Amino acid sequence: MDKPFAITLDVGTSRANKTGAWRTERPVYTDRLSPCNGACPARENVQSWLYDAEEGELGYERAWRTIMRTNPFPAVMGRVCYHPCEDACNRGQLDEAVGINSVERFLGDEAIQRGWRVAVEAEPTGKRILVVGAGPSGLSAAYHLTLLGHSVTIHEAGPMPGGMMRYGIPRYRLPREVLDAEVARILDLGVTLNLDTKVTDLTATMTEGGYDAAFLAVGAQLSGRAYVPAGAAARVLEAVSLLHELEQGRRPLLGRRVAVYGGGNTAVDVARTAKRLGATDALVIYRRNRDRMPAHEDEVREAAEEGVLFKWLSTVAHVDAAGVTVERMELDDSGYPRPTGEFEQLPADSLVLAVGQDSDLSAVEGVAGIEIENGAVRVDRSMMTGHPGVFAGGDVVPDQRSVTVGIGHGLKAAGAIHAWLGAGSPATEEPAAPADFGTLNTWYYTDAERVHRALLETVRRRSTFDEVVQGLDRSNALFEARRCLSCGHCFSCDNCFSVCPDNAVVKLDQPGAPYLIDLDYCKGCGLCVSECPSGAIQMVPEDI
Amino acid sequence: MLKVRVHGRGGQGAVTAAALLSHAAFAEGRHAQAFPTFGSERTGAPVVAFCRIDDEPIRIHEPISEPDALIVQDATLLHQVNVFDGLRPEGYVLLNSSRTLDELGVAEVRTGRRPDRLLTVPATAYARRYLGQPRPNAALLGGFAALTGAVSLGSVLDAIRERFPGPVGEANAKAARDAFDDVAQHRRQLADA
Amino acid sequence: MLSQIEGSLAVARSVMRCRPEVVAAYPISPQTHIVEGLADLVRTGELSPCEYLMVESEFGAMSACIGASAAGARAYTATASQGLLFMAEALYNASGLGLPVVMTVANRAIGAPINIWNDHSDAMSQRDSGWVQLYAESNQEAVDLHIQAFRLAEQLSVPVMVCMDGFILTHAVERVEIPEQAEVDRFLPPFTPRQLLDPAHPQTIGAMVGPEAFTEVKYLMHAKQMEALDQIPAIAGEFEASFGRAAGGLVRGHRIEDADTVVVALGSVLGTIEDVVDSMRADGVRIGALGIKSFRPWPAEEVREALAGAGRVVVVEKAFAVGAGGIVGQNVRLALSGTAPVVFDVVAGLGGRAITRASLRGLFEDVLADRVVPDRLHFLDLNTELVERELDRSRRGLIGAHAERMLRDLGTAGAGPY
Amino acid sequence: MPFPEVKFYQVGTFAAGNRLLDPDRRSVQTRSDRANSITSGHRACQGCGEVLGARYVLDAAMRATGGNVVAVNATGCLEVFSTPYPESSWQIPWVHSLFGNAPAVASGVAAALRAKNRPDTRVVAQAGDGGTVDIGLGCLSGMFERDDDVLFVCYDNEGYMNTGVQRSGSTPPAARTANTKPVGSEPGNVFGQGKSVPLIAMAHEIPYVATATVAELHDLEYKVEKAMSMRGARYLHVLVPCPLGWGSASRDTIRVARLAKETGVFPVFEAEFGVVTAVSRIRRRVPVEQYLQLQRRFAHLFGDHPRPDVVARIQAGADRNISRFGLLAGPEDATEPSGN
Repeated sequence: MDKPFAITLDVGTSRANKTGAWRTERPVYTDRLSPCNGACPARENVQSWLYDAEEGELGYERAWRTIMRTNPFPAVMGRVCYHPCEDACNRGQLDEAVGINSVERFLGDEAIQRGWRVAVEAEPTGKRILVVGAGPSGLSAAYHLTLLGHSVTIHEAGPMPGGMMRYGIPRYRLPREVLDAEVARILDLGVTLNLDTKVTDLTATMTEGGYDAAFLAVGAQLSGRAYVPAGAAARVLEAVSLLHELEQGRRPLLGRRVAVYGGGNTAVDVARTAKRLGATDALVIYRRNRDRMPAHEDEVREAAEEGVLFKWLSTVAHVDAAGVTVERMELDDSGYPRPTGEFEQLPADSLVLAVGQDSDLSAVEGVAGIEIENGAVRVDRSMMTGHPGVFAGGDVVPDQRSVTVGIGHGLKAAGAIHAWLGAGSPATEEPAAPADFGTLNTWYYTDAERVHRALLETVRRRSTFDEVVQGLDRSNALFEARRCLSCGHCFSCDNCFSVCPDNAVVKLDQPGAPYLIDLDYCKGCGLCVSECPSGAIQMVPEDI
Repeated sequence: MLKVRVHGRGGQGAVTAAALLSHAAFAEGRHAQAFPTFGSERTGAPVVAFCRIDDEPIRIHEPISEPDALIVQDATLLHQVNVFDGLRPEGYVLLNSSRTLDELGVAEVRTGRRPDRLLTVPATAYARRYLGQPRPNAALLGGFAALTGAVSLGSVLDAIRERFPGPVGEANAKAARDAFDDVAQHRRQLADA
Repeated sequence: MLSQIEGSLAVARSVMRCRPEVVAAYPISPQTHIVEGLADLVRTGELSPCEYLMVESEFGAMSACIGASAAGARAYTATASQGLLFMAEALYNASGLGLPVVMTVANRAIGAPINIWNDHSDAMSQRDSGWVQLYAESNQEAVDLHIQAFRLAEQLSVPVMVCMDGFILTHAVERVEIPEQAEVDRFLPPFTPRQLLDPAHPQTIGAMVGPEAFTEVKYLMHAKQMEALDQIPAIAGEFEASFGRAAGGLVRGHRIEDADTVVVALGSVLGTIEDVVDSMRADGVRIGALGIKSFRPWPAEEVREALAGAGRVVVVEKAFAVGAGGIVGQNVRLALSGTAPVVFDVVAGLGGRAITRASLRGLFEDVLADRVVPDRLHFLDLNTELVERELDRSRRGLIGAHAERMLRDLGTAGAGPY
Repeated sequence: MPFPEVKFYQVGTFAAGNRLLDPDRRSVQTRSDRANSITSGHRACQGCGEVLGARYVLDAAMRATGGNVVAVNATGCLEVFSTPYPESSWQIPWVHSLFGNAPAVASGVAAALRAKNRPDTRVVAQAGDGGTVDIGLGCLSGMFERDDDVLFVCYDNEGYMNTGVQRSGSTPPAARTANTKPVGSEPGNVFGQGKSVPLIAMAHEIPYVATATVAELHDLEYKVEKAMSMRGARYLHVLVPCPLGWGSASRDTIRVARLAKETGVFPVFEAEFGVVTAVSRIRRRVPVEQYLQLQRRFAHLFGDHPRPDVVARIQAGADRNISRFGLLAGPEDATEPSGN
């Protein structure tokens, strides 16, 4: 058609006009550190495995394997972890945190049920490594070291593996078959476990066994010392030994009225256990108030539901057959408890002391270079003690004491040992910028209330050791996974592709790299950044 | 060339009359040009329309100031506008009225003119008779054919029937025919006198 | 078919024969009978396929034609006077886009004071709108010009205005030959647009053009109108050949061969002028008339050639440029620049004032007797007494040489009718 | 009913799409094969809301009609930045005529298509607020009243931005423009002026009238698709923030539009044959300050000499919208706009 000059044009010809020249800033796709990942002591990539789990059936196994890259205990974690990830979860500021822990448990149970396993793919390194202690930290280290191709032997002083997972956490919170399944999965990788084998002299054991490195993870199995004036015939027990006995099938005599002294999770566990052993009264005595109590709020709440009573702001002044005398305390401005001189008599058949635990460090006493400070072994950033080749983790090093922390130490130490053996370099990646709430555009997330796991009815909780917290089913696990905001990570919502006024976002449809900015046309308006739900794009200045 | 001027009031159909006349002439193979005084006159206001009839093509486009013939649809106009303005000495006048020129008080128009060309005809009465409505156009044209012979009654009747098909046309045709006879007879009387 | 028919209805039938696919119009006297006629023809299905759009204004009417034409439809509208002015913006757009819309302008004066009667102020006000302007001197020619207009418009992709005098022609019942459909179809091929809104071949129509190309676009518009100067006579010739009668063209002379006085005019007044010319010829006066059929494009050469032999040229026109003079007159002067003839500008028939043979003859005789000052604007049949009185009343506002001269003119003009 | 919520718990309803969502439930804009009716290289300002609106609307219309759209464009920013010779950003048939005649030109195109018996080719006319609510209103009303088969889209950026940000009939009260400066006792645009063309359109009882913003893509596309499924005169009024004229950051264009709806300042609703049939409810209601403070055109209401009284009047206007259209309640509670 002989169209008129100038007034009639061919379509799409403006692509010759490269408007990218206007730009002073450019958008760049980026990965920020999701709060959940940042908060996880076990270094799990939570956002990543939730992303996999969002796909449902197709993604569950991939999600589980993502967890297993850092943590060999998904089913256990899904029960006993106090999930700092959920405290950090950005969704908490929107409606309620994503039930990460419950999804993890779902995945862990799926794995056990379906018999998912991991395999050692690394070539054998020929290196022998001694792990002392088959607790969370030791088993975690053993797992990772084995996957790295090393040959690992664990010496465990006790008769069963699991450490605090077994002796510190009652079965109503962690059914033993779950624990056993996940421990077995580690041992099946080829880890040698020697039970009832207490290491008394680490260096000696290493020389005898020809070990190239060792990881000390004996935990904190000794009850903490607390002086309580006790009259004759007073029945006073220690929490740790009590739980140990219980685990070995014995039923310690506690009487009908049990007082527990302490504010940690152990104290609460003991009280709840006492209830299950038939105590009519279970009373937790703590010197500060509930806000300052170290025990996890879920535990305290569940305990209260089960009838456990709490006596706040009280210290035990004296105990005898009649009961416990407590002195009422008050908090000073710094929140530290101060005696008031007011006393009160509480009837009690027994008093259980749960005032902290200490580590049995006899194995390393006198080992050259190893420093011990307030009952803990000093380690450097790579978890290595002052003695080259000897690493330590879990409750024996100065850090928070929790199963999750221990597992994290195991992972970190394994990497460090691997590096120290010259088989790799210690992980030193720059931590990404945090994906805090402000970087998100939460408008785009559909409203969705969290699903909570059901609890066993309290009657049964008072009388049996059945698991209290129930799991998610397939549908609500998927729902919960999909509540994840994928903070700091692109999840291919196509917003950037859609909101670009200059059609300067190219959709690649490739996993991992879904989009590309066409700098020929991008004017740098920043709309893609503002409208990215998960804050996975940022503007960076052009060098002009 | 015959130049006709039609006087009427808005709504009486002066323009239609001029047009019908031109159609009648056209039917006889002659050239005719009918046109109104273009305006926005409203019902009741005095209006004028024109018609030229010739054997040659008509190329001029000016109003008719010296008509050869006048058709006056409404006698009440006589005392409102000078309908006879510019009327040629040998000109024709056909006035719609049941009364005579004398009765209408315009006898002086006869001076210097042929009385048998200056007639009244009760066109409205004929219209009422056949149409039941005071529409004098058809009757006036019938009368005009008789008065001037410029067009034949047949052509007039054809033009009327073409413009108003069906019974209305027939009724108009009857009125035209009666008016034709009326005027023809009237002329003979005056001619004989 | 030969019929005794009102000009407007004849044009409506002629337009129907041209098979427009979209007619958009807004009523304004004296154009109404044309579009009423077309509305009927569309309703009865005699004109089909065709969409008749009752738009909300003349601006809308022309805009709808622009859209229809851009979509490849043959588009037509009609208007007059204020309506044409209300269209003005869209007129320039249609011509700028090169859309072959055809429009009838039933010429009428422009207010204020409001006046519904005929003159050429409306069309003349749009003489530079880029539209071709053809003027009809009779209803027969109006009918024939529309058929030629569509042909010309679509051949050159340029909009064409057919101007016919309001009331004088539109409302006159005359003998007109309305061509048969088959004849018109032979003469006017189907519309093949130069640009088209078509999803199958998308185009961007109506781009914004800056200083770098605007001059060229306008130059090409001008070139197109110059091309029309060749096409118009060619098409008129072809028309005469196939329809057996002459119509249109650029100019038409009447007894100008040996005339030393030639009257130039356009539109329906030509017939009256020719009548006067013939009567004066009968008295031995060497006078002739030149009809301008195409005012845009302006046939400068043809006019120059036609008037070459004349000593006096009297331009009688129905519009003028207030504060300047005659419009056609200025164009004639331009065509004659550097040649002998003296040009007289006479404004006549403003707002429907009748142009009578008597007045015209008086004017021509005065011109022949040198009683008329050349190179100055004259008003035919001006009521000099009245305007003098009015000027007197506001004499304070009239001082200075120009004003004084105007008054002197009135003094002399007082003698004559102009 | 407005765009039905997708119960996909991550971003099903509001974001353009999601890798896990059935492609048909994703926005047209998420498709690699979208029409890109207006493509790269145009001269629109950074973060221009109008070009975004135009691509959203026309791509949706193209999809709804299988690529059978003809566009008519009024004079304005959109036309100027998309077609400076020798380059055009349009990829669909497009024509520009004048400022005030887009509706009539579209009527002509529609008439031509009818005459040519091409019912599958559909006409979309588009103009800014100037070309719609002011200079084009006469033609628009005519197009409505003839019920011509045209979808007319107004991209409302609330002022004459192309000519340097002057007041239009849809400039909101108190807004600063080049000819309503923030001086005098009533700083910015005066109250009680301007008009709602959606309501005027409804008064014509045309088949479909809807409002939308560039912030809710699914809602916008749903309305275009619905409009294209109907015949006759349809009107879509899309709020498109203008970073230049509003003094908002280019990255905030969509955010500002979202707030206009969430404050109630810009009611988003649908009407059929003159009756409101659905409203998009406010999801997270916010006071007008949050909307106003993102725009320098309202800066004079805050700053050193704050005008809480004026802000209160703007809030009152938003509250009127909320109660009039039932923006917080269910659609069935929407009270009829007066005049219908």
